[in-house]
Amino acid sequence: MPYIRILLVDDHAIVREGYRGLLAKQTGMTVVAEAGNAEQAYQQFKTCRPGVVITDISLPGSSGLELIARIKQHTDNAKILVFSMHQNPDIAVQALRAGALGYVTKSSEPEMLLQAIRDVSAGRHVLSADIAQIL
Amino acid sequence: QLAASQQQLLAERQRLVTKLITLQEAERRYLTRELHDEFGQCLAAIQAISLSIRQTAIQQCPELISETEHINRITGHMMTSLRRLLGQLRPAEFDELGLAASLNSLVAGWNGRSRGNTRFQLDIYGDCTLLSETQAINLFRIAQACLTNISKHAKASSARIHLQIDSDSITLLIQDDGIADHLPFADTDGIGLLGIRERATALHGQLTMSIAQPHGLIVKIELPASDNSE
Amino acid sequence: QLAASQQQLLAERQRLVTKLITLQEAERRYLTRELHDEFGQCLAAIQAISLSIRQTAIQQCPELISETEHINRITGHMMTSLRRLLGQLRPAEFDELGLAASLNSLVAGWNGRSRGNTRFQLDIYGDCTLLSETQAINLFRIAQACLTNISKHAKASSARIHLQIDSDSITLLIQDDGIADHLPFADTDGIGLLGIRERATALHGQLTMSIAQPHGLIVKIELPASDNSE
Ligand SMILES: Nc1ncnc2c1ncn2[C@@H]1O[C@H](COP(=O)(O)OP(=O)(O)OP(=O)(O)O)[C@@H](O)[C@H]1O
Ligand SMILES: Nc1ncnc2c1ncn2[C@@H]1O[C@H](COP(=O)(O)OP(=O)(O)OP(=O)(O)O)[C@@H](O)[C@H]1O
Ligand SMILES: [K+]
Ligand SMILES: [Mg+2]
Ligand SMILES: [Mg+2]
Ligand SMILES: [Mg+2]
Repeated sequence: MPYIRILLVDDHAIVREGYRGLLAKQTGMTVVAEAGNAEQAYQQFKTCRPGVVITDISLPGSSGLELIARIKQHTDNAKILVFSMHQNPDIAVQALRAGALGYVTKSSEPEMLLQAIRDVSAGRHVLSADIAQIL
Repeated sequence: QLAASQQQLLAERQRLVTKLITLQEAERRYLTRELHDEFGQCLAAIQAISLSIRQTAIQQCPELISETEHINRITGHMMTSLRRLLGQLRPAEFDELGLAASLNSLVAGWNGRSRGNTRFQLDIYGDCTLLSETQAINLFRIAQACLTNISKHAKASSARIHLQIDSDSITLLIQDDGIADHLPFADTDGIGLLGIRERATALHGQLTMSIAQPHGLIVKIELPASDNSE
Repeated sequence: QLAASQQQLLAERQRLVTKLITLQEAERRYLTRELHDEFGQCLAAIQAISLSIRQTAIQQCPELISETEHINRITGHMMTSLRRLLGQLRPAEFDELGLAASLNSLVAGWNGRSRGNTRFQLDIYGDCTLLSETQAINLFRIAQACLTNISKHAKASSARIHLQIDSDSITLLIQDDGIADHLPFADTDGIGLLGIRERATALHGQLTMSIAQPHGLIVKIELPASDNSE
């Protein structure tokens, strides 16, 4: 099975560190790069060409929504999964409109994120249960 | 002379009211940020590590599985409390999505809780992103107080929230078809309407209340587009 | 007639100020409770489980040790944020220990941060537990504002906080030997003193300010012992 190469974007080092360990343990996944803001993330995306970008919405400076649009503009078939505290459906809709394939809230069980990474990597849309329910 | 010193007292009290409102919004904003950005993130991280431990435990040390599940139950519970607190303080996405989306969720929330059977309808004309942060949060609080009043007092079957942002002025109009049939209302010890007036004044705006045909309350707030409040 | 409608506006604004202060204290109290009782307890529980996992891991699965340490770092970090938030909202021990203990920590805090080199001294006569919850929190906020003012404006070498609870009246007196040498103070846009006066009024009490010999400010609040505020 091919490795899913992941770029992890979150301004919270604590979150990145927590998920880095979990992702590293998964067979078939590897975190190839991390970024703490949108600009760094965009640069990392261009150099590393990850298979899946996991991004937060609230980032210092330019937001995750803008990052999604920018990445999609650069690589139309980029696979992006949003991982955010925001439970508001309007945010999820904006993220999907900007080109994200998936939206998972940080209140979801972490298993949900793992499954979502596989789905998005395979080109499938995915929403966490709390968001799907409201939409 | 009495009038003059009264005038001064009046001005001081108004300044105090404006500051109290401003400080409270600042406190809520700060708390929301801390809870949303700090606590929420940390809980997510703990959940991830706990799952990671569980995965290893399943392979190598099954007796630890139940303890990792226990951690998960606790973090889940904290996440629920956190969301509840955030909802009470300030729309979490206010800073990200702004006034329009927050009014949308407010109205959706009241239409969802259809207990009172009032249907709320929201129309926004113009670009909410032109508003200052102070204008935006105060207009939101005013709408919040009016919707609460409608569901609490009006027995209305429908209500309309109309926000219009023009180049020189901003108008928020909230109208219901409920039982209100004359003004002023009898004195209560409520502070919803007083707060609305003071927020309008703080934004250098005007509050007008009137009775709809055949009955119901119309609350209208008009502000200058430029925000000269501190 | 102008005076009459002004009179009414004045009364309304005062009611609003009192309510705003009361509601804010209630909101803070609620948040403090939630954060302290809910979050604090949950974090403690997570720490305990994580320690238990570590103990098993040391014996049976050493590769998990670092992950339990990671959970501990995060809960430790959350505990610190939580304490900071609680400290900003309301003295943590206010409900448990009451006014006397909270004033003690307040004064100890300022004496610790001896940056300004003012020595604060606290004397309490009588039984603080006779005060109502509203009297207690408002007297605390008044003292807090006065001490902040002294450290910010007075350049005093010493200050005294004197609280006396008699059977029919309560007196809080705060005196410094700083630079204040005449009253009224020039207008500022601060709200500390306005807030103090409004809190005193809300408690049906009196605020008197005067100049000490040879200089310094004396703030005196006198309340009736029975609390007739809502
Ligand atoms: N939309 C409405 N329809 C009918 N009556 C209303 C409406 N809005 C306000 N009122 C009347 O005006 C009074 C004052 O409203 P206000 O919001 O100031 O206080 P409250 O709602 O009673 O209390 P609080 O807002 O402080 O919780 C209400 O008690 C009610 O009698
Ligand atoms: N103990 C004091 N000694 C000397 N001057 C004082 C003292 N307390 C207050 N003042 C003067 O009175 C003014 C008003 O105080 P007040 O607490 O109302 O506002 P502030 O401290 O300037 O601002 P805020 O309290 O809103 O942060 C101060 O700016 C200061 O000039
Ligand atoms: K791996
Ligand atoms: Mg973030
Ligand atoms: Mg009301
Ligand atoms: Mg002050």
